[in-house]
Amino acid sequence: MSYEVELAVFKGPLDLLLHLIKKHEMDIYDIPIAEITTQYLAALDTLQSLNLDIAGEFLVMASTLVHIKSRMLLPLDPDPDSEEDDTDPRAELVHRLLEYQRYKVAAVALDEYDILGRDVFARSCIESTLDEKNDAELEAIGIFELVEVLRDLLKQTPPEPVHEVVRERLSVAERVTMLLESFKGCQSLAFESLLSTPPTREELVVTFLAMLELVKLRAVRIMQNQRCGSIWLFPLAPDPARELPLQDETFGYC
Amino acid sequence: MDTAELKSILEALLFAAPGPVRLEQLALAAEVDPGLIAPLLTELAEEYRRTGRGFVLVALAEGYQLRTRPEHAEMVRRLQSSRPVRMSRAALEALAIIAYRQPVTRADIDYLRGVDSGGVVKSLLDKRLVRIVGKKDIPGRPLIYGTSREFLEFFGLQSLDDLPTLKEFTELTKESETLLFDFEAGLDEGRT
Amino acid sequence: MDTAELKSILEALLFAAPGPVRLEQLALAAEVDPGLIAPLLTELAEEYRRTGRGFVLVALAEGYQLRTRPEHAEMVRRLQSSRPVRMSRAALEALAIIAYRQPVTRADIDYLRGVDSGGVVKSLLDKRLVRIVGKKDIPGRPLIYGTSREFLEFFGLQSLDDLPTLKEFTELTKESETLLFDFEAGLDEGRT
Repeated sequence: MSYEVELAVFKGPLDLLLHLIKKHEMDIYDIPIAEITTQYLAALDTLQSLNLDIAGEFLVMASTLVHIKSRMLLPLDPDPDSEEDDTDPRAELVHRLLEYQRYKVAAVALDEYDILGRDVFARSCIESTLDEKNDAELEAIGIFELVEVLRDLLKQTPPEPVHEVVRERLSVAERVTMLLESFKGCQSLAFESLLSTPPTREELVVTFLAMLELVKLRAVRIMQNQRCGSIWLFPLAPDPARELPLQDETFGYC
Repeated sequence: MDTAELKSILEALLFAAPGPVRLEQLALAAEVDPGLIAPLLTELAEEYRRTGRGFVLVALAEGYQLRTRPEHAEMVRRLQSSRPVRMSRAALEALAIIAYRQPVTRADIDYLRGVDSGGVVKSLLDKRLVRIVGKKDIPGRPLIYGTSREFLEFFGLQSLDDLPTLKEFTELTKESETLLFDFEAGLDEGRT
Repeated sequence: MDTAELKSILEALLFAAPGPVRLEQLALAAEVDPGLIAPLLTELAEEYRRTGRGFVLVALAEGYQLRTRPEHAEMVRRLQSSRPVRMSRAALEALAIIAYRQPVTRADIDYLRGVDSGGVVKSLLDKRLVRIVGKKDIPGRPLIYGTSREFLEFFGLQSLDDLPTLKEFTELTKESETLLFDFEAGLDEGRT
C-alpha cells in the first residue's frame, strides 16, 4: 500500500501523529518535536499534492506543533516566580495522544464483537405498531427520532408565510388623475375597461371611489342601463373656474 | 462440509429468512448442490417433529419455512399481545408536532401532517403522552394539546427545556450523513 | 406441563418474537412461574451449543433472543443478498468514546478524537446506537449523548459492564500500531 493511500485514511491529526511517532519509533514522553513537526508538515504536503481536502483540524495541529517547537527553543526562565509555567510544553499533547489511543483500541475491540446484522442475524418479523392495539405498552424510543420526524415534516410542509407582504398602495387621488387621462378624446367609457383583468379587490375599490369622487366634482356623469349592468362614464367638460383637487388629503383618504 | 454442518447452515438460513425459501436459494447461499439439500430438509423436518422442537419445517409452494408448532399458537399470541408495541410513524409525527409546537390545536397538527390526525391524537391521549391543556379562544373553541409528565418520563427528559432544538439538530446534520459506513468509500477514493 | 413441553414452548416463543423477550413476558405467555424458566433457558442455550444448531440463545439487557450462529454469517448474508455492514473507523471511535465516557458532549468527543465529530454522531443517532440523554448544565446547555438499548443489542451485550475494560496506556502499543493495517486488511476482504 502506498504512502499516499495510507495518508488518506487518517481520521484526524491525532491519528496521523500517532502513526508518525510509531513509525519513527519516537519516545512518546520525549517526542523530538522538531522532527515530528517536519514529518507532520511533509505529510500534509503530500495530502495537498493529492488534492485531498485537509480538514481544518490538521492545520490547527500543525500550528500547535510549531508553537510547541518555538517554546522548546526558548531557554527556561531562571526566575522561579515567573508567570510562565515551566511544565513541558509537550505534556498536553502526550496526554491527548495516549487518551486517543485508548479509544482507538476500544474501537477495534468493539468491532470484534458479533454484530447484529453483520455476524449474527435475528428473525425478521414484522413488529406491530401503536395504532393497531391501544392497550399495549409502548416500546421505548429516543428523543432524536422525535426531532427527526419533525424535521422531515417541516421539510415537506410549505414554509409558512412569515415575511410581510408590502403591497403597493393605490391612492384615490392617483386613480382620479389616471381616469381623467383616459377620458381624453373619449365620449364614454365602461367601468370595466378602467380595470386590469382580473382586477384586485383593492384596485376595484379605489377605482370605484375615484369614479364617485369625479361625480362629486362634476367631472363625470355615470349611467347604468339596468340593474347589475355595466356602468358607463361620460366625461363632462371641465369647469375652467375650478381647479381639480388631486391630493388624497382633500379627498379625505389617508 | 459434513452433513451436520450443512444441516446447521440450512437451519440458520431458514431461521433468518423473512419468508419461504426455495431449494435453489438455499443451495446458492450454502454453496452446495441442490440435490444434497432436499434429503437434509426432510431429515430436519423429521428431527423437529421427533424431538418436539418449538417449530416445524413446512414445505410450501414457494419454498420451505420454519413456523411455530401449531399447539403453541395460544402462547405465541399471548406473548405478542404482551409485548411493547412500536409507536407508528403517524403517532410519532403527531407527538413531535405537539411536543415542539405546544400548545396546539388539532387543526395545527392536521395542517402540518397534511392528513387527519384524530385517530393518532386519541391514541396519544390514551397513552397519556399528550394531554388537553385547555381550549383556544377562537371561534369553535377548539381543544389545545400539550405534552404530559409521562412524555418526559418516556423520553427520559428532566423538563421540556431538555428537548433538543431544531437548530441544535440541524448543526449536527449539516455534514454528510453517510459517515457511519464511509470507510470503504473513503478508501476507494484514495485508491483511484 | 413437563419440562420438555415447556422447553418447546419457550423455543416457540423466542422464535416468534420480533426482538428480545424478557423472562417475565415468557412466563406470562407460557403461564408458568418465572423461576421455572431461567434454568430452562440456560439448558436450551447449552443444548443449542452442544448440538450445533443453526442459532444460539443470547441474553441481552432487554431479555433473551435467538440469533444465527456467527459462523454462518456469510451464508445468511448471501441468502439475504446483503453487503457486509462495516462500521467506519470514525464511527467506531466516536461510539467507543460515547460508550465509555457517557454522558458526553460533542465537544468532549471532538477533543478526544481531535476532529469534528458532528457527522459521525449524527449517523450514530440515525442508527439509534446512540441517544440524546439531555442537556448539560453548563453555559450553552450542550446536548449530551449516551448509548442506547439498541447499542447493547447491536453488540450482543447484557449491560455496559460487559464492555471490555478500557486499557490504561502509559506508552504507545504495538496493538494500536497494527490497527490501521487491520482495518485495511478487513477492507480488502470485504471487497473481494
